[in-house]
Amino acid sequence: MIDFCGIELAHPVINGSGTFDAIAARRVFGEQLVERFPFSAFVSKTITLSPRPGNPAPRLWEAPAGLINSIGLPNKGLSGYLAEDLPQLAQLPVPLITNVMGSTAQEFCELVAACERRPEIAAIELNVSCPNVKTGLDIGSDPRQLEAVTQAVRGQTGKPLIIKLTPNTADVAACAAAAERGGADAVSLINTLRAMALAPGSDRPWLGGRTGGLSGPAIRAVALAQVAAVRGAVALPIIGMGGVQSPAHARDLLRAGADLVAVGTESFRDPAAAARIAAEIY
Amino acid sequence: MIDFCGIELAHPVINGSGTFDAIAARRVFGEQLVERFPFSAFVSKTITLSPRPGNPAPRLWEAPAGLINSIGLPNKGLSGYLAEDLPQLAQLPVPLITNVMGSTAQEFCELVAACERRPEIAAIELNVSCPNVKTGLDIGSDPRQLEAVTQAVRGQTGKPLIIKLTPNTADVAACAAAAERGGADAVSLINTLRAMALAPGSDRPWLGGRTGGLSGPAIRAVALAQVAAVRGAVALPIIGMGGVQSPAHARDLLRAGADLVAVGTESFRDPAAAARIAAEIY
Amino acid sequence: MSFQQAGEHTPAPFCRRLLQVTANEKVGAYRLLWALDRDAPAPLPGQFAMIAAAQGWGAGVDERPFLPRAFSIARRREDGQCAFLIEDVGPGTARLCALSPGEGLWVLGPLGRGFTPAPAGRRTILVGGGIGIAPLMILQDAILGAGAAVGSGTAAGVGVRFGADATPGESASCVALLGFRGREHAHGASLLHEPQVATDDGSVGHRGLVTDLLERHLGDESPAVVRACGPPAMLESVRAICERRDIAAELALEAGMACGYGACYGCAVPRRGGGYLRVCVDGPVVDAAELERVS
Amino acid sequence: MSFQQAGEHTPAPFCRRLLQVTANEKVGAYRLLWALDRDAPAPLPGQFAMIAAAQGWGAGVDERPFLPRAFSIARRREDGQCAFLIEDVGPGTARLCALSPGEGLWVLGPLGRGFTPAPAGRRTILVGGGIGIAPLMILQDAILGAGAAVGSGTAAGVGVRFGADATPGESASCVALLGFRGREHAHGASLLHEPQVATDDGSVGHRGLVTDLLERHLGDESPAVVRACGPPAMLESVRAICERRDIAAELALEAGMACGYGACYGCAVPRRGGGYLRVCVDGPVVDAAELERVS
Ligand SMILES: Cc1cc2nc3c(=O)[nH]c(=O)nc-3n(C[C@H](O)[C@H](O)[C@H](O)COP(=O)(O)OP(=O)(O)OC[C@H]3O[C@@H](n4cnc5c(N)ncnc54)[C@H](O)[C@@H]3O)c2cc1C
Ligand SMILES: Cc1cc2nc3c(=O)[nH]c(=O)nc-3n(C[C@H](O)[C@H](O)[C@H](O)COP(=O)(O)OP(=O)(O)OC[C@H]3O[C@@H](n4cnc5c(N)ncnc54)[C@H](O)[C@@H]3O)c2cc1C
Ligand SMILES: Cc1cc2nc3c(=O)[nH]c(=O)nc-3n(C[C@H](O)[C@H](O)[C@H](O)COP(=O)(O)O)c2cc1C
Ligand SMILES: Cc1cc2nc3c(=O)[nH]c(=O)nc-3n(C[C@H](O)[C@H](O)[C@H](O)COP(=O)(O)O)c2cc1C
Ligand code: FES
Ligand code: FES
Repeated sequence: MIDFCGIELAHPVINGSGTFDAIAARRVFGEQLVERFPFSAFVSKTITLSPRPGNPAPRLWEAPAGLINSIGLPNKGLSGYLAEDLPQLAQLPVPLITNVMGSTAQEFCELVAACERRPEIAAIELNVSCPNVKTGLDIGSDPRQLEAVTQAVRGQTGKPLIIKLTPNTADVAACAAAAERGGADAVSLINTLRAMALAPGSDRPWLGGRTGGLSGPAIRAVALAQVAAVRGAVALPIIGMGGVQSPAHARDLLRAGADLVAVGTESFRDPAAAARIAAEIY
Repeated sequence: MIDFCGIELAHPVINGSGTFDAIAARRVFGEQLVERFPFSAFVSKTITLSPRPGNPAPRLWEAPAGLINSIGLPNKGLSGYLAEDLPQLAQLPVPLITNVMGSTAQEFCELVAACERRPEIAAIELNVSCPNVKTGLDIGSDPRQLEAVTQAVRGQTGKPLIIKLTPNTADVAACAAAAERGGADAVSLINTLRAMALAPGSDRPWLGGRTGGLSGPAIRAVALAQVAAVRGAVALPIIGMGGVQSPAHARDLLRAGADLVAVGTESFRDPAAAARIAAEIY
Repeated sequence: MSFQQAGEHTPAPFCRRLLQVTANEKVGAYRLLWALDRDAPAPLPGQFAMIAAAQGWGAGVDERPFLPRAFSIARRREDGQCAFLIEDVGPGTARLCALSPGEGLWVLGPLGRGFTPAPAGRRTILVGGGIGIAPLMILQDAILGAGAAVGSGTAAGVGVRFGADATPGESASCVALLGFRGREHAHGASLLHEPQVATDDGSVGHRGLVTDLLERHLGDESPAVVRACGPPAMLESVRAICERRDIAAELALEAGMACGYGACYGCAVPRRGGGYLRVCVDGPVVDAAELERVS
Repeated sequence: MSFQQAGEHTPAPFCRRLLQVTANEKVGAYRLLWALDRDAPAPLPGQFAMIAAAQGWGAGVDERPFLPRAFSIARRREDGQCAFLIEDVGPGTARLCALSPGEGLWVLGPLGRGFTPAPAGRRTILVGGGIGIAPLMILQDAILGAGAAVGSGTAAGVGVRFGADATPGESASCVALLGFRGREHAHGASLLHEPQVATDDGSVGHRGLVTDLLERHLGDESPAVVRACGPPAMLESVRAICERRDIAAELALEAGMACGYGACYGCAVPRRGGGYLRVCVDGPVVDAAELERVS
């Protein structure tokens, strides 16, 4: 058993937000999914205050050893999530981490306050890779903003608070330190790298959302560098992710300083990838 | 013929700094290299004021669809370069761009002033992916510092001045705009992404220099996004690079806003890659 | 006895399986790739699998493929032999088309929602374009097989779940209308029973669109339902025709997919009335009424 | 007539070439991969090539290999057939070991600096460890062939440039000392002429290190030079032995390489007196005196 911010986990492998839909997977794979649930905790996809349909198609582009996605955070909105999804996710045999995103500190507080009231939710992860409406940059890329948001949210919850850092920044260690100062209980990284593809033979972006995020093996070495940098700067538990495909990759992240490891894109290639990785992680 | 900052180039494909040693290649391939020189301009590897031996071995790690290098800028230093290399590079059939790096504005100025005096040098590229001694961050990742350095250097030369931006920043477009304000004639991007690998089965970094830079196909989609972002922010000519392997990749960068394209890692797989790409670029 | 519920699906084992390729047959412009999949549950016609070669997946153009690729289960025998019909259009399909018997194949599935049987007394008109004939092969196998089914839970001789509760001997009628680019592709027609063919260049069958054949068939005969798969323009045309004539149609859609089981939200297509459906879990077979248009 | 200059090299064509694999022979733990390379200039013994499979390069463990790999040219015939001796130690060598005749191979080379002939009147002692025997094969071919050379510019029957100016009939003497892990690897000894073998486990020949054999040979006989290739610990041991006895030695080094032609500065090894040399252009064969130690 692993203790992560006071939550007991059977092994150190969880999922990356937005890369596994346990409700859809249960429909597809039936009760096997629950019986052989691959992750030691389940992270929901990002929830926003209002429902979002997501970005127009196409939403995917296959890159060398990776994937660019521009999904656009489709979700039912906070109340839809709480009413429809949460009861189903509560049936999973593992603790639930709800990932939320706002475009202001105010919105983040509202989301977190609502999660605070639901006992089914074991921990809350903030996705701060959201553009600041004024600057267009990720809120999470500026240590000052990030500290302020974390601090504001911290007041709303006693549950473990995880900040999912953005990798699109000059100094991820400084951002992690800001999250720590703001009162976070843990940080997770890396989210996808800002990337783009053009439609073959044209000068139009391929993705309906124009730009997207790069994930998968292509970013693994960047993830390792960022996790090591963050470990050098903060004492907080770290959830490391980015391109993990095998037990060896997971161990590398743990050795670089992560406490848990998340599997994202590799689950697309094999839904049971995380179980395979967890089984051989030590 | 292409006009790049007043320099005439036969086609839009040049090399990335530090990825082709024309002097060594001439020894290896003989006069064929000169007769069939693949690049329309030759960019030197980065030159510093004092000689540098480079980093301890190992310096390379192969990543999925890419390469991590931690070469450490070995070079003969400014005076060694001017005395020994420049006469040989001047024999190449294309214009010469000299890439320099300092750790202060003062050092940059000294390097650029020396280049200004040599007619063999057609243009000067500043590598600003060098850690600021105080912050540890790349000088080029902070728009204010970058503008100041560019401005200082601008006073030293009438030759075309190219700023090679760092990709390890939250806002590459803001950095490009800072270079433009500082008086740059062009920008080039992307340099390598900060990355790391552990020695198999250990918790020691594999690379002698601990961290390194990721290049090759793995970063192509990041390069495209950054080039498009910079094109949206400045009117300067852009040299685009990152994972170019084929004419299609080069065209993508041109369509995203680049004026020239540089080939780096792909030259390692085939020394004549750039010639192949240039031949079919339109 | 009732047909299975519309939109029902066979649950997939929760793990990709390593199968062996047993044959790779050239059929004109296509390849029919056979693999032995003994342990998998019988698919519904229209369900698909995510597949990848066990070796050599990732060394094609642009260092691709990386992700598995979606393919309709095109044929299935009771012994577990299943076939995929593949057209080489890029690095993934190129690698699959080059597989030899004995090589390994990763397969996840059966996935998605399949076709539903026509209500009693209605003909099924199959409309296929190009590689879109793949799911119609297994659907036709099931419809023709269902007529002789004896309550085994699978259509007789065919390892497919479909209309298995139909009264034994009650023969379902079905016509296949197939459109191809030209002669090379039209060889695919040999994979269906008594098809009617159209080609763009007139080299085989009717010169023109497969929807010309469809209009002709809908013109005068008995009540029918339509089951279609093909390129978007063809499907849109089928959809519009059936909407105009108020004929129930099911369309098997395509979309770029990363996962095939609802995890990535990458396979979105616009749903009538707003929002998106995920082709992998809400489809690939959808009721034409769910779409405003196919694009 | 004089021998070629120390450190001379054959210039390589400025482009990688697509060759065809002509044979892939199993030799114990190794593979001897033959390809036809008609247009390339004859290599010097000790030169290497950067090679990559034309298909399936990039789909191994960790989505590798990506870059080409360095291999000694191990054998070369006058008709342009050349051989690489390969040990499967990772994704690149695994793919190369699996190549079949007819498959394509990208080759860049010959690259680097080769061995130099021994001065007149000196024996050459070849010391090889494991896969390090590869460059000694072609070196021995050249030395033995050189004895019969008739000024053709290449050693007779062997498509190699080496000591070709030696007086015809003047026979060069050469002994090959080879060390292996065990029996499986010791099969490699069959690739050299009259080798003396040591194995770690004593399963073949002397039980112990190849350097034991070297010390024995240096003990009592006529003046010699040493030419060695093998794992770093062995090379360091050879270097130290030769330094102590003041015997000229050339060592063929290895280092991780991205390019093989001096472009990446990745293949650095420390040079005696400070700084680094690039194995690909300053080596792979270096005078032992250039190194403080091999690590
Ligand atoms: C449910 C379903 C069932 C299917 N059934 C079959 C079947 O039975 N038989 C069959 O042959 N095919 C079938 N397909 C289509 C098949 O999945 C695709 O042809 C296949 O994925 C193509 O892969 P590729 O690597 O060969 O080519 P890719 O190059 O990946 O795809 C070809 C097309 O994708 C786009 N594209 C190009 N580059 C990229 C990139 N880097 N990233 C993303 N998109 C890109 C372009 O539009 C291009 O034309 C089905 C698809 C679905 C969704
Ligand atoms: C001049 C020269 C001549 C050579 N001649 C021969 C020859 O004749 N025959 C022969 O068999 N070999 C020869 N080699 C060695 C050969 O080049 C290597 O064995 C080969 O490159 C290994 O590639 P791989 O993909 O199989 O294994 P890799 O996994 O690439 O390499 C194996 C070793 O590299 C390290 N490594 C592991 N992962 C990585 C990574 N991701 N990036 C970088 N390093 C990693 C580890 O130390 C591992 O043990 C020669 C090398 C040189 C430099
Ligand atoms: C299709 C897709 C959707 C994602 N959606 C989210 C999301 O909703 N919220 C979030 O915080 N991260 C999201 N991510 C990022 C992943 O959680 C993870 O940080 C990233 O993919 C790196 O891990 P990987 O390389 O293992 O995929 C998404 C990634 C992918 C590929
Ligand atoms: C081995 C290696 C050495 C490099 N050295 C330098 C350098 O000295 N100065 C510099 O500005 N960029 C250097 N770069 C960065 C390249 O010029 C280029 O920006 C980067 O590799 C991306 O292009 P690519 O993906 O085509 O290689 C180096 C890259 C590599 C791989
Ligand atoms: S393919 Fe991933 S959700 Fe449909
Ligand atoms: S391998 Fe690139 S410089 Fe030697």
